[in-house]
Amino acid sequence: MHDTSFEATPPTVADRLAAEALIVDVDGFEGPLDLLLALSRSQKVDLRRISVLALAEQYLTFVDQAKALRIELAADYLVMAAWLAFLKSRLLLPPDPSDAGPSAEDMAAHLAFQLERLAAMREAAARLMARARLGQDFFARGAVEGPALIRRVRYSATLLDLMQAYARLRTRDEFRPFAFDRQNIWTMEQALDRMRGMIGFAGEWTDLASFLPEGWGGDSARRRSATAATFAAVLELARQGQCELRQSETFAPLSIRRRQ
Amino acid sequence: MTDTPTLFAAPPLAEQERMLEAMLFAAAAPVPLAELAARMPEGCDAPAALAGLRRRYEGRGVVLMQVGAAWAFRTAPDLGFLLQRETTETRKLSRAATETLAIIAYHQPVTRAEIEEIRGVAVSRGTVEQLLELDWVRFGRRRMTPGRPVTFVVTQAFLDHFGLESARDLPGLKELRAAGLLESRPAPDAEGPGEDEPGDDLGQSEMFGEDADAS
Amino acid sequence: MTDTPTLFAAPPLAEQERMLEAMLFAAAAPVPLAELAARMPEGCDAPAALAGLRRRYEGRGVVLMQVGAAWAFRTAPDLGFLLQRETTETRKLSRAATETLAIIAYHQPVTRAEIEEIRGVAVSRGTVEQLLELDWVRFGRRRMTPGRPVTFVVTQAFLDHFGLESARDLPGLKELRAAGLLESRPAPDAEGPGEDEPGDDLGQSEMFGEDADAS
Repeated sequence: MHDTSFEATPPTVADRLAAEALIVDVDGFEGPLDLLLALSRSQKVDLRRISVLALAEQYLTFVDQAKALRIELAADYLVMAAWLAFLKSRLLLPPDPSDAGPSAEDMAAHLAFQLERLAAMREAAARLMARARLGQDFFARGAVEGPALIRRVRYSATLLDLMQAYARLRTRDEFRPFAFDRQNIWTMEQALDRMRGMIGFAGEWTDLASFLPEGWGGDSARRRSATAATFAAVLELARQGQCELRQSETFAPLSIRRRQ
Repeated sequence: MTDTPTLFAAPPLAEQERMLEAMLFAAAAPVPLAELAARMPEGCDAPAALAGLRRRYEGRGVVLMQVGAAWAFRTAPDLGFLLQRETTETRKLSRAATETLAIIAYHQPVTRAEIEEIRGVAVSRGTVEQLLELDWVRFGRRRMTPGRPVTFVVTQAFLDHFGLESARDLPGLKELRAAGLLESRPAPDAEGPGEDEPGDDLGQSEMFGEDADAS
Repeated sequence: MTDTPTLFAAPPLAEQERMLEAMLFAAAAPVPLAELAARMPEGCDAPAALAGLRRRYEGRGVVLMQVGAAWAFRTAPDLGFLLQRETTETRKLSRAATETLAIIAYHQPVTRAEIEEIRGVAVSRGTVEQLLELDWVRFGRRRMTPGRPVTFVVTQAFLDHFGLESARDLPGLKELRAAGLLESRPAPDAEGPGEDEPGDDLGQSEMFGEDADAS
């Protein structure tokens, strides 16, 4: 233990222990105000009648002891110490009539108010937490039954939306970068795809022309392309053994049927 | 009440009812009678208290019900309407649905393959289903071509919703352009069926005449 | 009952109580009075029916409680011992959190700077976050002072959790106000231990005037 050389009467062992207990516990305090509140409890009086002068002395002693024990105190503890030292000197000196600032009594009263308010809030917090609480002492309905939310969605579309959508579709090609347009060409791949799906239905001899894709039977260029592609596709299917092909004479209609 | 001597007197029946009331209220699921009895102080008569509690709630907005060997509070069946909340949300029709609907309106009767050809992308199942559900389109007659594909046509509800007397009232491309809805010049080959009038005989006029057998 | 003629006569008050009973029983969270009224048929007098229902449940195992502008059934606090199994273990709040909560409740609307002045230490970020997360406090209106700091107020969930009808029912509120301990008293000296707060009088008293929007 450090044998400190205090000018005052040497403290009793009990006092020393109490002081050390406070200091060792300094981490447990939430700032200087909390510490002051703890110190003020030792005056064992109503907080409203507390002696701020005595409290300031206690606090300064505490800080001195902490220094002696080489305990690092946070800056705000030292700021408070400086302010309390100032307050203490003001309280001890006779008031200076030329001083325009707040009186020492006002400052002391405010500190007492702060301590009282903090103590009151502590007590209020304790009373609040001691109340009967939902989920611990009283309970909500366990089986929630509703309200069942019936959500109805109304889709809205106006005639304008519809027309704009159509216009967008019909004019889409106008905005494409230029490319060789092969829109009247039915490719053999397309025809083969289509025939694969349909050949199963051709149990009887069926005219090849009826297998042309929809919309390709009218315009002659389109019909020609579709016929050629479909014919090529049928040849491919015949080669694979999936269908039979027959033509009664040259230029007669071609008929096909599924291979039994 | 039981005859066995207990350390404390059993609470009065009214108090036992209060206990049951709280336990059944707070429980998430029906509570078995055995469990209710086990949780109550010694000497309680859970069945008697339950019977009393049940009588107390007779005709109220909440009733005490037996569910198998367990008990639960349930809201009175006649008040179910109060527990429903309807919300109506207005949502804009998706672009895919709007386009599909427009194509059906302008080209009806039209097959799925034709819609896909015009849109340039596959038509998702959900899109058509949504339009069917909205009762804006319905199935038309099957096309008499191989595969006999179904066609789609618009409904009377569609006409009502969009304030049209018939699908022929839909403005054509020329009118759309005149109205400033189209800013581009006409494409050389954009003469779709919607442009002037439906080209083929399976056009809209026929379709409206045969509403009755079409669905 | 209202005087305005309605298409159908309003249900009798006993029936209205049944309706409230069902709606409040079915919900876990407090139901706002406005919503109760909206869900009841036209011509009903929800406040009167609520008052009747509350009387009916007085002293029962389940009681009707007012929580701000909303209502809820809750088990009677004295029966908690029967319901321990339903207890949801809540994390113990730190001293800093409970004090901060109490300061917000008793001083609301209150700024962070004011909380710090009262506690004498900085409010850690986590403390406020924890209270926000519990939905016990929320942001109130900004203070119309330089910097326009946000304020904190307590929520309906706070009232519900602590079984309070309104923030006015906080224990000891009257005494604290009478003792002047809820005033925001500026320090007499700018260099005092507390920060010099803009000493406006937007204390709890103002908050009472605007209860309506406080949830």
